[in-house]
Amino acid sequence: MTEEIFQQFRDWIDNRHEYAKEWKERTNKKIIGYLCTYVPEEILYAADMLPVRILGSHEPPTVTEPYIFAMFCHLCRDCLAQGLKGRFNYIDGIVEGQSCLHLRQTFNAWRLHIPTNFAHYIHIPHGIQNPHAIPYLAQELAKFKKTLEDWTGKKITNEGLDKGIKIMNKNRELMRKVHEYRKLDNPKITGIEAMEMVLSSQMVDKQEHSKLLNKLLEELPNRNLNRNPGTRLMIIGSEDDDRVFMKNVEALGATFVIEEHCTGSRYLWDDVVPSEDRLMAIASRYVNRVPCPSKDWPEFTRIQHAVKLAKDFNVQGALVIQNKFCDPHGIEIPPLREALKQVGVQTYPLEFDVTVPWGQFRTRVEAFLETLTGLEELF
Amino acid sequence: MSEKSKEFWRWREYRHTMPNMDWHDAKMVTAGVDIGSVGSKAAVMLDGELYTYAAMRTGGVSEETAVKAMNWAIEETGLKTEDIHYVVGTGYGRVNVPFAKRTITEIACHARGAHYIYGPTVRTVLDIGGQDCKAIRCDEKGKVMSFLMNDKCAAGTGRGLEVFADLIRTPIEELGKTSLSVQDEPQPVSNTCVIFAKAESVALLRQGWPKEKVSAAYHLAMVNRIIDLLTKVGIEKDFVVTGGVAKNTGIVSRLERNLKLKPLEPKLDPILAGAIGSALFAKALYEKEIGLR
Amino acid sequence: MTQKYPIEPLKIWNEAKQLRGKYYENYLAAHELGGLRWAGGAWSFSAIPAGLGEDVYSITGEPHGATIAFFKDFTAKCHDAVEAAGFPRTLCAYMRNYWGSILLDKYIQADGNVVDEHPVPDFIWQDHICCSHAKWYQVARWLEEKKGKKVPMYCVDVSVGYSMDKPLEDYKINYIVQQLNDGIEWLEKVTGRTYNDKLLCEAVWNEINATKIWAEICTLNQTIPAPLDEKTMYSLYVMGTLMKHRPECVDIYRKLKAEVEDRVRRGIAAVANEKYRVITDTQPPWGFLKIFREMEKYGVVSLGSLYTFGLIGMWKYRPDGTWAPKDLPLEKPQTREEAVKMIVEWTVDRPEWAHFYLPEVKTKMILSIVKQWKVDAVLLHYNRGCEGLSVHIAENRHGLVKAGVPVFPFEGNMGDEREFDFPGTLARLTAFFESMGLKKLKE
Amino acid sequence: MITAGIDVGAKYAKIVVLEDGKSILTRANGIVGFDILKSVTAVSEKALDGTGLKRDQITRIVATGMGRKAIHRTPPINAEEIVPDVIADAKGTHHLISTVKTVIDVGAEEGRGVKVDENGKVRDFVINERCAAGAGTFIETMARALEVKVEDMGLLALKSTEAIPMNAQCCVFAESEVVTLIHSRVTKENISKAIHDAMAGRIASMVLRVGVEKDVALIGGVAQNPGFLPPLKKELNTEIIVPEHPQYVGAFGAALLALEMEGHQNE
Ligand SMILES: Nc1ncnc2c1ncn2[C@@H]1O[C@H](COP(=O)(O)OP(=O)(O)O)[C@@H](O)[C@H]1O
Ligand SMILES: Nc1ncnc2c1ncn2[C@@H]1O[C@H](COP(=O)(O)OP(=O)(O)O)[C@@H](O)[C@H]1O
Ligand code: SF4
Ligand code: SF4
Ligand code: SF4
Repeated sequence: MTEEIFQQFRDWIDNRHEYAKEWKERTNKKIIGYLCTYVPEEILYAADMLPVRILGSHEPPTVTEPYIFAMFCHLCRDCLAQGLKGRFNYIDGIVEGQSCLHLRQTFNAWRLHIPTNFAHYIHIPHGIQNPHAIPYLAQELAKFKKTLEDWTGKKITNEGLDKGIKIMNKNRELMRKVHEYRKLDNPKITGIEAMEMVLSSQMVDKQEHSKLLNKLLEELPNRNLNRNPGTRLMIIGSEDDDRVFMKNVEALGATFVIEEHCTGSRYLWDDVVPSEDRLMAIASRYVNRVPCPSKDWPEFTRIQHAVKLAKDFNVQGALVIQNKFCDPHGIEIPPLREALKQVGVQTYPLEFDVTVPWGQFRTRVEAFLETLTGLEELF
Repeated sequence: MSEKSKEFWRWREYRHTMPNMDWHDAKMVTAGVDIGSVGSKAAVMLDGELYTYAAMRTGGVSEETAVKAMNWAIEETGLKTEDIHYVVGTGYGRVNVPFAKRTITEIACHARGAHYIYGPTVRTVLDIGGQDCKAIRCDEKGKVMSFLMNDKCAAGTGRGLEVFADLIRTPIEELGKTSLSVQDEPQPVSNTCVIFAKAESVALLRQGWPKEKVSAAYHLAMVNRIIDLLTKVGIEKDFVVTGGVAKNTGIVSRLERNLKLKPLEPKLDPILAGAIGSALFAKALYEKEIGLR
Repeated sequence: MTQKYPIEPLKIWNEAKQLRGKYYENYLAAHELGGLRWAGGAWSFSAIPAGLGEDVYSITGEPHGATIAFFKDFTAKCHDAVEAAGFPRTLCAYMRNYWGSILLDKYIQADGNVVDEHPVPDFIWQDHICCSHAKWYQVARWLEEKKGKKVPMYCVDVSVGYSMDKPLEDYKINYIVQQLNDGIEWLEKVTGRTYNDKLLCEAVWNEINATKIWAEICTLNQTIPAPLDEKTMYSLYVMGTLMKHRPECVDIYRKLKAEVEDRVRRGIAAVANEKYRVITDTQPPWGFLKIFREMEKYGVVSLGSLYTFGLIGMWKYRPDGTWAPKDLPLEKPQTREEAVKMIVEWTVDRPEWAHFYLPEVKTKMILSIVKQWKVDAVLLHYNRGCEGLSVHIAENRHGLVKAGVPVFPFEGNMGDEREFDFPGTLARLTAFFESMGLKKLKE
Repeated sequence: MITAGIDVGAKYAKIVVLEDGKSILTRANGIVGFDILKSVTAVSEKALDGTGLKRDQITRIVATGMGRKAIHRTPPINAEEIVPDVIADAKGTHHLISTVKTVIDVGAEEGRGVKVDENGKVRDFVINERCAAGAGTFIETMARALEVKVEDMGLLALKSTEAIPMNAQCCVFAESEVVTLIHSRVTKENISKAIHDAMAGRIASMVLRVGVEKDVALIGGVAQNPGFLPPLKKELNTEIIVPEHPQYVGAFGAALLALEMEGHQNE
């Protein structure tokens, strides 16, 4: 049963486009593609639409060369490539919540070169540590809401917003509960499974996803993975959906017990705290959530959060990955590694590209594992 | 073979057995096989002392090379593979050593091998092999503390030197010496890419630079890249160089000059560090197996 | 070969050079002069700290990063230090230059003189629109802290967007205004000084004037032959990046404008054999400005760029569709409220901010320059050192090609010479000129 | 009138001798060694050998290619003029295929994409920068790792049964990846295809920067490699014409330009 649930997550990812097309057929509702997790999906659910995250396919993206200079990160190029290749031709619109320049470029290229009916850019504030950010964002969200209403001709009601908030909160809460099982000495789910759970939640109807999560939570207490967990690893960095890498590393005798990035725990860590002013409530969630580094200043709050995760999940070592050319995350690598070192967590840096050269990486990861735990008794 | 088709990059293969040692006297016979992308090395140790070894070029099929290197190492010693208690494979082709019981990365093995070759004062090991270059920090037992490998660009490796040796028609063993014969160091070639560094060298040769000078420029560029890597991991004394390129004096003496730090002199062939390290791990693993640890 | 046009060196050159040198010295000597010093970006609202007193000196990161880039040996050391500290080499090159000098604990002045000890600022005052802006100083602060020096930092989020055809909504302007108001209180707190609103009003008015005059100077380059070339402009626009709010800046730009007007009147050219007019885009590879000399050998003059025009200069579209210097506000501000609002409204129209959001705006502005400045071709620097100014650059290329403008794109890096292939680029550039029918002029 | 074009490439020198811009009297190629002048002289002697032609019967020589400067107004060749590769490429290809709009030239160390107008003039162009993985050398390096002759690489690729993605884009790391593939018992045919696919991807993404407009032609030495064309077509999603003797097109274009220049001079 548990295996079937994880198989379902995998199938959803592998067949994300088929799923979406079928969903649309079935419900006759609109689908919105979004690029960054700063897009408040609550409002899209409130508008009775299905938000799906646009992610790459890890094929070398030759088609983007005319639109994006190759010094921008592979994720932003790979995402655009999906659009240019028509793989998202079913979406009714695209929305971006301001994060890094890289994805902004993808958004603009998409808007200019790929036929879509609706394109909206939300100027999510960068100064999330200043007190004016929340009211400002609430106004930006009001504008977003109005643009949606004008487009569909349908009002987004308070009830709708409540529904949206509930759907999102529920899904995040359930996934956090699953994460509790990763804290165990012998975790009940592997890193790749956790990644597939989170990734699939960004691709399908959250209500359907939550149903499955409920089942999973019933099953998990009785699950026995029958595998030696090996070294407890953490993975930190830019967006990461490289399932091949995760699988390969875990096969070397390790388990990813937690990750800090936006296809992992960062996506589900914070909830909307309901209040009368719904948009203020949503705005607070996006300003106060575990931030993307591009917004995290003057204090390094994300680093503090990563350190806390490392302790709570009892990690032995961390892989710090950087998507090549990703500036916001790249800038923080030394302070991050130092902060982890101070709490006794060793780190190893790896630079990711659209595909990872596993041959080269394997030796490094294996050697890192050896330095952490592997060879102690042989000296 | 005509001068024209002579392959200057082909470094000499060799084997050696220590005199005055007899494997029959040993309690533990262990071996390490290091299948690198360019060179394959096998070493057999008796109770943790180097007994016999071989170094040869890696062929098209790693399994065959592994068998060949091992057989060559034990040739004429009377030792048979079955007599070896434990074999550890390492290097790029470590999973392709059919008779190895376990694999360990070349990073751990080089550190441990360096510890054996150079003694317990070693803290920084620089391994320059065929296709990569590793900077390793280790403790007094030869255990890895941290390490870094060169990324993306293969410039600054043994393979690049082989390409270059062919280009200037100088046997690889003499390449380093040739590069040291110039009076003043020229500007390094600017391109760090192996392919373009070669193209740039061609351009310099066409401008009439003597090959010694071009060679110096090429070596210097490599050394600069290696130093970049070393500073990232942080250099601490004592510093040593292992891997095949440790035999290239053009690289080692420039490292010494530019780092203002003298690497220790090897007491044994430094290309063997990986194989020796894995043979030592093999010993520890065997001890564990028979309950000695 | 006889020259087509008369040339003359700029009279103001030395004065400008001295002013710039002085600026670097003052920053270094700020404490001896009894004053304060702060660090921040070239785009930060530098008029605001001016209200702390006349003895506040600043250093701005981008021009400082460029100065470093100009001296290749020092740059190389900076980059090595930054990489050794574990930062990726793909980050903003100016930022890496700046961090590098902190790590090396060295300070390089405009003339290349290197002194020991990187002067620690009393506070950091920055704004944030590019991913690297606030992060730059956050890390700078972290690096100082590791050396035991705590530097307070304030940073204004200006990432509210830009609209081409209608002004920004009030709540966006207000968001910035509120942050600046808080900033003033913060400045009082960290410096212990009382804030002087009169000085603020002066500084705001200076900045508005300086940035408008710069745009007017750029407009004079519409003349054939061009009185200024881009290489010269680099040395002059820098005042605007360092001290746009100061009276010296207004003063020197006034003088410069008068001189350039005079050159126009007398037909003095920047390049004697001007035959072909180009503009560039984004910062040049600073270590390789000699590329402009190579261009002159083909009779090519570079008139500037959206970057040199629009980083400091303030522009607006006129109702007739022409791109022209922005009109001054009706009168000088009298109160803190007026001053803060005025500087925010003035600044959000900065052309170099607009293109962060909409590639169409940048393309439109470049096309206006092409038309109004009678430009024959555009050289696009695909700058690996600055993601901020090369964002959307491929789209701009598209737009220009579509409009029938010849474009020469080249890859490089404004501050990391390892990423600029001079001979290769030169070979391609001359191929480009030759394909445009130009020939190397006989010497 | 007899004119000639010499294309002094990174690896090969190519010479074409042309009568009245119509008939090719002779043509030859040869490796460029350290001494460019000597190598090119040898190639031109080879070209003239047996034709009875002498240097002084050739009215004008135009040189192109990376090493063109070495023979510019330098005896014994004394090329009167030099032009950049892209101009010669455009001219030569346009003459052979009058409908051509995009020319892709892949040589030993450089790949180029050239947009051509209806008169054979360059409208726009792009040249690969900094990484050697988008040129002939790439395949040569891989051929060595596979222990196969370069000329056979393409045919091998055509016999592949499976598409295998290659990660490493760099020549040298690709070489080690090839070794890994060999070790995992992937057939030489499939590896060879992977190599050609990777290179086609690189060239395609470069050419896409200037845009692809039909008709598209592929020239340069690598155009003789039959394994390269199919993946390039696929990547660019277009038909591609390979003219006869693609390696000589640049030299041919230079010879045509020589004739044109003569014409202008006599006017
Ligand atoms: N006698 C020698 N003199 C100089 N260089 C040598 C010599 N022998 C080997 N090398 C260099 O060493 C390299 C191989 O080193 P090795 O450590 O075996 O690499 P790997 O283990 O990565 O295959 C060759 O590429 C060559 O450059
Ligand atoms: N028959 C062939 N099969 C495969 N590759 C070939 C063939 N002929 C030439 N090449 C490749 O073409 C390249 C040389 O092309 P060329 O256009 O002459 O280059 P350049 O002008 O740079 O010297 C070499 O890399 C060579 O490997
Ligand atoms: S990986 Fe980095 S640069 Fe790329 S989209 Fe994510 S945050 Fe932006
Ligand atoms: S990347 Fe460019 S815009 Fe961003 S901080 Fe650096 S120089 Fe400024
Ligand atoms: S530049 Fe050269 S060594 Fe570097 S990645 Fe490219 S082919 Fe490899």
